[in-house]
Amino acid sequence: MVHITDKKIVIDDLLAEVGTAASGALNIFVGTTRNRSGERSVLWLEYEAYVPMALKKMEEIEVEARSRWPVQNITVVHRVGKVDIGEASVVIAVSSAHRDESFKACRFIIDQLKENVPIWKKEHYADGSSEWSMHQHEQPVQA
Amino acid sequence: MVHITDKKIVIDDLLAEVGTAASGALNIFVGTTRNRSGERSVLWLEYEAYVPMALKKMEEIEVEARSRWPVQNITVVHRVGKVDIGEASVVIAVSSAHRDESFKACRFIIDQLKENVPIWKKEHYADGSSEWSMHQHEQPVQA
Amino acid sequence: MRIHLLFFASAYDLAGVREATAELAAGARTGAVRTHLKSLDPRFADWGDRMRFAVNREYVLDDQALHDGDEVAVIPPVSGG
Amino acid sequence: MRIHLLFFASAYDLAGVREATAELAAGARTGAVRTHLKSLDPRFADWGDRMRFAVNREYVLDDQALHDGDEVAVIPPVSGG
Repeated sequence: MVHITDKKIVIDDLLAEVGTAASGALNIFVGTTRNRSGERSVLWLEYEAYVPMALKKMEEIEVEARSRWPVQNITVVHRVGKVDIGEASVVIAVSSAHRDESFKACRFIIDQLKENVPIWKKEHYADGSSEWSMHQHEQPVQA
Repeated sequence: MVHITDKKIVIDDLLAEVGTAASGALNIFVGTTRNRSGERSVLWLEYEAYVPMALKKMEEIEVEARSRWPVQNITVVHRVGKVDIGEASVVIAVSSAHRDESFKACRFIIDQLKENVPIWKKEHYADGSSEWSMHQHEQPVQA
Repeated sequence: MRIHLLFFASAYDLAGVREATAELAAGARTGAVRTHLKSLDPRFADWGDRMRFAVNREYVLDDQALHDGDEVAVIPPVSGG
Repeated sequence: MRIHLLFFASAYDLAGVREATAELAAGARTGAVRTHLKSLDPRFADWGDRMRFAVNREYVLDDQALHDGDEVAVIPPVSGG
């Protein structure tokens, strides 16, 4: 299941959604907003999405992950709007019978999301200025 | 920080412990008790630990993970005593500036824990019998 | 033909609008949109190939044929996660 | 010399006690504990090398020299996680 929300992400609620009595492993990735960007002090973040396409790409990534690994439940939530420092901007939770699949599928989903889902982050700095993030992405790692 | 507890693990409490405003990534592995073991129906699980040595090995694993990857906070909690189906038996949370380290360190910790920490699981079956788990471990995967 | 343009994030900052229409010659491909944007503001060229286009919510290459009524989104380098 | 033995999980099921002491010849190594356990219950041999020993809370090989007062834990195949 994929979601885009302008509300604070409550991780416990997601775990209730993704956990099952049949799963033995659950891997969760939480992307949180940092108070530094390079040398600059960041006060808060703002996320914008091309919502219908972002949801479509997130669903495609979920389908692709399921075709690669025998996982049970997948939940992907991305925040939009203002996000305070230390809050979750994205949470991905993958349950599976064994741990290997949950790690690999979760990693695949965050890598794909950062490359291909039309969502943008704007950093608001302590000096009053702001900028859309143009950081070169980390290279996706094949686990 | 490493813990062994006979209380239900509250994931939100761990996240508060492990999250910082400086971390951008958090990877969490949750091992949950399954209702099946091979063909057998499992009613509940029981974990026993050689507590002082288990804590020592968990601490050594944390130190080793920190020497391999630049992570920020690490929390490892393992449950002992009776654990109901679907509950967490182990939770590992690793925060770091970037996602790659959090995934790799978390995976390393659960692989090492399953190989080397003196903790044992007993499965209690629907037919009234019970058995200490002797499953061959999954091979650790080098991510 | 007429296409419907969408601008997000830094592309919105350059365009000054979230939506616009553009008239393109019959048979135009996505590359023509790139040229059109550069004529609106040369800074649209700064991202080079890192500025992608989505036609009807799917990424396309510059040689993608466009059709009247297409929704063409200008996708600056994404930074979600 | 006298060592202090600890039994956990399935090793406890075989030994019937959580703790015991054992008298070993001076200069005995951990392998002597393996032999001692087999004499108590031959099923201790079933796990082969998968049954490990920890001396003073550290895994050791069978050629580890033991000392009077050592805490020797019998570690059946672990299954935490």
